[in-house]
Amino acid sequence: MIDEIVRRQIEDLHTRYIRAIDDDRLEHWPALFTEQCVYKIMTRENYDRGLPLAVMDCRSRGMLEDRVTGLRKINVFEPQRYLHQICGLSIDGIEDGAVRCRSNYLVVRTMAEGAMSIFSAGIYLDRIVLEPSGPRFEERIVIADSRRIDTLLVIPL
Amino acid sequence: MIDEIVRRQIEDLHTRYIRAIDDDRLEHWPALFTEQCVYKIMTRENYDRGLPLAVMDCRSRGMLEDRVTGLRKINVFEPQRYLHQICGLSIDGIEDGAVRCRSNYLVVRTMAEGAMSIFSAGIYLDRIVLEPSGPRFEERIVIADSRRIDTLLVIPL
Amino acid sequence: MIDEIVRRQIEDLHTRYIRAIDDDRLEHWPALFTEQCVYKIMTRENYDRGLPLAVMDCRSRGMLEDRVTGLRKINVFEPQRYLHQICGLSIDGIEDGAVRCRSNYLVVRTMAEGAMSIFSAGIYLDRIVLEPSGPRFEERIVIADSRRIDTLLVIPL
Amino acid sequence: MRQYTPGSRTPGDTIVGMKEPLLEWPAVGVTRSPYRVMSDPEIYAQEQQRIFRGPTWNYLCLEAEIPHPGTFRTAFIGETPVIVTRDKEGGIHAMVNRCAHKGAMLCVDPCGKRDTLVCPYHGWAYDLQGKLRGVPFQHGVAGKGGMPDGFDLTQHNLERVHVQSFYGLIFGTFSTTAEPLQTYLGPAMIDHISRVFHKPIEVLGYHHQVLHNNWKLYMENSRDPYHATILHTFYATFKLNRLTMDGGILVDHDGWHSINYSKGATLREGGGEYESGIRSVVEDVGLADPSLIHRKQEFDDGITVAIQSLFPSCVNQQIYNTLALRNVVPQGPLQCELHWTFFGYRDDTPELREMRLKQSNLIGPAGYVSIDDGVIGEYVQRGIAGTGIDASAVMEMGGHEVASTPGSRATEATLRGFWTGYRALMGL
Amino acid sequence: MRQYTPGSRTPGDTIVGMKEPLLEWPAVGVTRSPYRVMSDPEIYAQEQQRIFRGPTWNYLCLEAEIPHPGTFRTAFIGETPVIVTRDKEGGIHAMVNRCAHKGAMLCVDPCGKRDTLVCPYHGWAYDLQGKLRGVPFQHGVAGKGGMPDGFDLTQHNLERVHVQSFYGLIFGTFSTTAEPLQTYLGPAMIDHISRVFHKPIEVLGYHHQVLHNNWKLYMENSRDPYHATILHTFYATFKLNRLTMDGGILVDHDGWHSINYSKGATLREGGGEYESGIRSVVEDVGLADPSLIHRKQEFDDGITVAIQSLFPSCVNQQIYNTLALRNVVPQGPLQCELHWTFFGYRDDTPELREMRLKQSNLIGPAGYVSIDDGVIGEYVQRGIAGTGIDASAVMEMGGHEVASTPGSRATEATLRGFWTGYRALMGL
Amino acid sequence: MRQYTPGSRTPGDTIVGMKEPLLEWPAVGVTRSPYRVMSDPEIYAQEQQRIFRGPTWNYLCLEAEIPHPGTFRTAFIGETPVIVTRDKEGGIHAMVNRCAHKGAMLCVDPCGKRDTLVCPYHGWAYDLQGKLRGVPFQHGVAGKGGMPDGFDLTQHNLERVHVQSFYGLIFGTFSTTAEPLQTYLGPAMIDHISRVFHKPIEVLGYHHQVLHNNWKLYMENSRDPYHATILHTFYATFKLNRLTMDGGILVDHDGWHSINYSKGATLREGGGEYESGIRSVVEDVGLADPSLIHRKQEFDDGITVAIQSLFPSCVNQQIYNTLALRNVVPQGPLQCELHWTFFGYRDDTPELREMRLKQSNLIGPAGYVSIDDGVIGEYVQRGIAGTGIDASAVMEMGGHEVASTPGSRATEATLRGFWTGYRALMGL
Ligand code: FES
Ligand code: FES
Ligand code: FES
Ligand SMILES: [Fe+3]
Ligand SMILES: [Fe+3]
Ligand SMILES: [Fe+3]
Repeated sequence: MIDEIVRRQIEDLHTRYIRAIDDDRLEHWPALFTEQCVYKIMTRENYDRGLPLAVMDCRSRGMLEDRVTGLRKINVFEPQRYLHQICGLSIDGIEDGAVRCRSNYLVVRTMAEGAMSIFSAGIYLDRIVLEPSGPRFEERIVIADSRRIDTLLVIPL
Repeated sequence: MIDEIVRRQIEDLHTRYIRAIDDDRLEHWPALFTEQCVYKIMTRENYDRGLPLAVMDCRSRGMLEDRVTGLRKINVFEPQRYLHQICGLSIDGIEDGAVRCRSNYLVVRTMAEGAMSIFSAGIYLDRIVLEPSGPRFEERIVIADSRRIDTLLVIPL
Repeated sequence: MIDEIVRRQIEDLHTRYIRAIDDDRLEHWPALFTEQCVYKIMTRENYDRGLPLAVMDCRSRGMLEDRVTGLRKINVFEPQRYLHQICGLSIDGIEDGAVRCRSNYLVVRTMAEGAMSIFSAGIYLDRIVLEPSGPRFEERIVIADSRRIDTLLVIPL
Repeated sequence: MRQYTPGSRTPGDTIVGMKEPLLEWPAVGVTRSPYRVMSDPEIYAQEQQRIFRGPTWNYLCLEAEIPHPGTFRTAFIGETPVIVTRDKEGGIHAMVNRCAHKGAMLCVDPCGKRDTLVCPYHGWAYDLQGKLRGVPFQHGVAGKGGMPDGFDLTQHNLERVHVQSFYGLIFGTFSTTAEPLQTYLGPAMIDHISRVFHKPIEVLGYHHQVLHNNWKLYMENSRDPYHATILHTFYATFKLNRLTMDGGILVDHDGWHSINYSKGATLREGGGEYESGIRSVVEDVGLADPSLIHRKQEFDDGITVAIQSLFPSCVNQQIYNTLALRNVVPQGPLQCELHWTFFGYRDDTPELREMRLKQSNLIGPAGYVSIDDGVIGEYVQRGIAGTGIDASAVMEMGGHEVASTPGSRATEATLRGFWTGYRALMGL
Repeated sequence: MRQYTPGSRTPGDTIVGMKEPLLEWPAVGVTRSPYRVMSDPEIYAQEQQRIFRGPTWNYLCLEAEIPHPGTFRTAFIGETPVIVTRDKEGGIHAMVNRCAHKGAMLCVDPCGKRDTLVCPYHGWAYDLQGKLRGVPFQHGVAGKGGMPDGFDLTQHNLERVHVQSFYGLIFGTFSTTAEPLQTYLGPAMIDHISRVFHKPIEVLGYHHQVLHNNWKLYMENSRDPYHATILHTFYATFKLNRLTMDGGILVDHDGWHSINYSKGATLREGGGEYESGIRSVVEDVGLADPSLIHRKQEFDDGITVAIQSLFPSCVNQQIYNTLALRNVVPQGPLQCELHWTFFGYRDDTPELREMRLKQSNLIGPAGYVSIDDGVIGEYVQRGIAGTGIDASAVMEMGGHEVASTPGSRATEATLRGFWTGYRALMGL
Repeated sequence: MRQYTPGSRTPGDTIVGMKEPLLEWPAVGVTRSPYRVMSDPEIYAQEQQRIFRGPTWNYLCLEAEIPHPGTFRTAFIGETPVIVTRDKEGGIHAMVNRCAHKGAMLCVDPCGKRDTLVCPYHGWAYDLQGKLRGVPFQHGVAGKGGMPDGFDLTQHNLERVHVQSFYGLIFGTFSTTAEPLQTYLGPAMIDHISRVFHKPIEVLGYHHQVLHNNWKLYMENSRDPYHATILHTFYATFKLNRLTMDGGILVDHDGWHSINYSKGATLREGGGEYESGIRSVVEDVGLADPSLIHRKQEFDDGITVAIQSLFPSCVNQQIYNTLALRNVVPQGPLQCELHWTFFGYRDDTPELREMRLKQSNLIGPAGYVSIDDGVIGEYVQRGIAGTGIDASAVMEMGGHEVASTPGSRATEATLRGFWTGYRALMGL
């Protein structure tokens, strides 16, 4: 039975995560993960069929940093923001030192000229380690309900 | 004044509820209700005008089980998933042994080929009994803001 | 470090806020603010560019009451409801007696004939004072991600 | 995928510079219907003009919904918004929900009570018969401005819809040359309406369901006896309705209208295909709470399921003890909205009322029976996308005729009847 | 209900194989306008060609928004995306926001600062006048490939928009035969522009509002004196604006443009319909914080509310101390987007600036006055759905003429003027 | 901005009362393409008829996706839904996913295993070759109703799509007069397909990406060597692909198809524009985890990037060790959906499989290289909105010819080839 203090710490980690993305402070996003982390965005279609292809497939904090570099300096895309809604956090156990938990997410994307849309909805499957400096994501698997991506995906979910 | 332990128990019940639906583990959904339960989906239009017609109108756990049977074995519909967002849980009092509470819900529906839409948004009006085995819904009235149902409703909200 | 009791009080204030709006009990909405309050709805576009124009710009509780009068007695608009989703409350410090906090919001608007849409998504930037009678908003700045308003805005966000 | 704009083409589009012919109907006649009629915007615009503004009677609402003087309800005839009112003397009137000045919708609320209909835009005021009664600043201000001499209020009434009420059902038409309502309906339809509406009813609630298919696909579905016991597995599995019960179909007015009925108590075990393993009978499935399908025999004719489909867009249904009217509102070639009005009788016992409400789980957007109809029209709409020019639906079940067959429901005569009416009005 | 695709029909559609005539205008002339012009895609496509690409001057932006060399702003002329730039020498230029190579949009940002305009797709680079300056790999790689001999950069500049700036307002036209801007505007319009823009302004913010109605319904609304004090209950109730004040309307250029003004200090109690119980005056209602409508008399002509409507799609408004330009961007026959530019003067005192911002509660998508206009056009659009071919709006208030009436606002002359311009350009 | 309705116009629209000519192609020929072809609904409807239902071979799916008897997969040819099956004997068949009775879609699931294809609506049952095998109640009930004598099941099979499989790629055509597949492809295309599909592949996953542009804008992009190293900054910056590598383009069948390839090991430092400061090379940027772009040389021809574009709508790509097929499904003039099928070889080592998956970060909707292509077509679609009737894209890079240039990629010959095929089929 995980106590409430840990739960609050994990909720705060989730809040820092959505802040970093929704405020466009993505440079702070990789630090929420451990050095040897996994961050994947998968569609429900591939995930359920056991197909390994991911939409975004990062296997180190460096690859997260490179995603920020790509977004800041490399790729061409229309200016856009995300707004997260998350709920239903459950803490589902401890596994070799990491807390397994999951939650529901919804991302509304807003384009510069004002168009809003439900860009993605699905679940977060997390492994979180409680370091002295606070909790970090050792693994976050994002499973998007829809197999479709509208236009492109450049900001992490 | 309901204490935080009860609140957490009720939050966990809500989380198990959205998991059962969003994960398509609907066979686990009826057990979240008492044997003699009420589960209704009403539109705001009928509810506010005092009209008794509901979109879904279950008056026993058996009728919940039959809804799962219908969905699994009987009805024809396009494959689809729900993703819930809930918030604003308030505990509004005790009434002959049951806790009255309510919350806001939002359901995003995603079709197999990827189309996402806001399928329903509204409130849950609940009566929850705290059994030794944990809390259960004695009554859940879902009041949907919209009078419209897009295409059909086969998965409970 | 703000303790959990205060956090719960602030969460309850947020819940009362969305109830007053989503239940169309707007007459209860001004009382959630202090007499000398600020309530503004700004678009991200103006806010980020340092332009002072707001969509709604109230500088006293009286101006909030006048907004309710306008909605009830003055303006012509299609009947509609809001449904809020909020999450990610963070308490970011104390500032001359007021608690600074913020959260994410999403408002789904439903028209009388049933059309639903994502009407607004963004953040709440709050200054909340803890009065003996409970917490109140001294300031709420709503920053909407989209620069567009669909049709009109008459119900506060 | 919700893509076309209701109202983006007024019928006029198709009059000025109209393409003739819109299509060639297959020579074999009403055993075929070309898929193009389900998607072509040009044809859709023509339907607004020739069917909904033509010599048809369109269901508007129930008298029970406008019980008192001054009460009103809004409705649609095709895409055209309509107001139905009861005036001070109790008379019933209908008019287009469009101000005669500059076109603003007068009533946004679906129902209510009013002394006069006042337009929000410039305040033109109409009485409950749609007659213009007041024009703000008609005489200007301080002798300046205002309407010119000879401005005649009587020339600016709301566009009138002719109404006739029959057993409490209010129908309307734009046409001055339409047959009388009862002639339009015909004797068999009249009998069935009187059967259901012989005593005061009470509305128990509404459903509104958006269908992503052409309005005609729903109307075909509503009068199709063939699909009922195959698509609707619930019917066949729990024996609410099978073709191996006594039942039949009745058509009227050259088949424009139809009734499809069955008698639950007459089921013959065996026979038909139900035991030969078609998917419509699911093995090893039961109801944990069978009280759902307990029924009370309300009508002494023994009919337990009866679907009456009135051209162009109204359905009057009895499924066990559920009674409802369904009205289809077209919203472009690829979408329509189905409005359900669920009712009982004012003298229902509490037990019967509860039974109706419990059985409401059978119908509506979440009904065990009707769920399937919510998507099947969309499946057709998606199936016919990109079809070649000559692709057509086939309707030969029961032969090539359009006639009542009291003893049999293994027929598509009711569909051939729909297309008979459609072709007559559309000139196709 | 967001259904038509801007850009899905290029004007060309209607040239090749165009249906003539698009419609017959009612014989009585501009006291009527057929509702079809508010919804027909064919007519909409024609408007893009004949009005927005025709001999009209279209408001683009303010000089104050491109103050420095290299600053730019994007805008629209009808559906066509446009870039407005200030070059190194301070000259102002406008061009279509479409690369001359394969059509990519050059500037996605609404404003900014650039030395050159570089296309993201293949890197073609244009100077701030829209002249093509560089083509990557023009000469190929290692002597292979590249542009053919005789490829002439000067033949591939961005499509030019002719601009004229007047008191800091930048207008553009595609037409080489358009009258000079000042002739197009006319003396009364010029006077009013100079009245408002006589000293340096400062932009205080923007609003963007999506309206679910044809762009012309908004332009009619903007110049309609009749609705102002009836629809806008706030005006009449709190006496910001009533027809029983001194005021009038001025038209110019055959009525293509208009001004509708009133003088708050001249209100005559009584008179008009305001005391006779029309809904536009709400009894027993007050403001808990009346500071909202405290005003400062800025202009010595005593005018407190003035709405100037410039054909085809620009509005210049003063409501008390709120100053704003509104520009309508058509987005298909059934939708448009209203862009508000709210401003004050650079020399405003802090108190006056605060007053403008507090009064901003009167205007915009949430303004006590303008909220009503956000939906009324949609009510018209929905009211006219499914109309018969001949249905038309009626505009006889103030007679049948198009003329200024300095003493009266009980008139629709300004609307008749709009349709005069529309018919002239559309050949209807 | 998702606005047009797939299926709302069947090709028939454009046959009956068709406007001729749809447009005049610029006299200079394929160095220009008029922007109207990217947005006109009439032209779009014609493409469905003349291109997708015409003498073209359309990629459907991989044999590896229907490995066993009874397995099926759904696909699209243009807007038409199609089912591809493998029958009991292992034969491959394709048919329209539309019931021959009344048009319902037969298979909703994207893939699966079936003995027969049973329609949900009335239970008509088809075998895996699309032949009608059963009609419920064909003989009525108790001797009443049912199909008339002479109803012939063989006349009601599913509409057939002719298929040919080549190296495990299944192509289909509606046309009985289409050339054989290999003639349609041509020798260079055949060589390249055999190069990639010379041994058993394994599907590793799918992407589905909605693009808000006409389908042809994506197909142009896929075969455009010019944009590759300019738009795709990642290519040039990290030297995955530059025009200063050895590489070339090959075209076949008059340029209908093309391949654009480069050899990473042959990069010449300097040369080209890459050092002259075009935006496609970002200074001072590196990868924190460069393992992303470690590659294994799989093919002995030294080619590291190769994009093969097959008319009308299929792309076969190799970018480093990522292998994928892309298929474009048109969804109206302004939208299309891109289906990615990512694969490796069945004999891949675990290390190579991991390398492919890590490199999958380069492609798809979130790929460092392909992100840019997700929006550039939309930028064009928005850039060309409201264009004048004669506006056209310019394609003169590499001259005016359509020919392979093994030594150079500074050319748009591949695009001129696309328009050569388009004009031939569309009669423009
Ligand atoms: S539109 Fe109704 S009064 Fe003017
Ligand atoms: S489209 Fe602009 S450079 Fe090619
Ligand atoms: S539509 Fe397929 S069986 Fe009738
Ligand atoms: Fe049915
Ligand atoms: Fe107004
Ligand atoms: Fe590319």
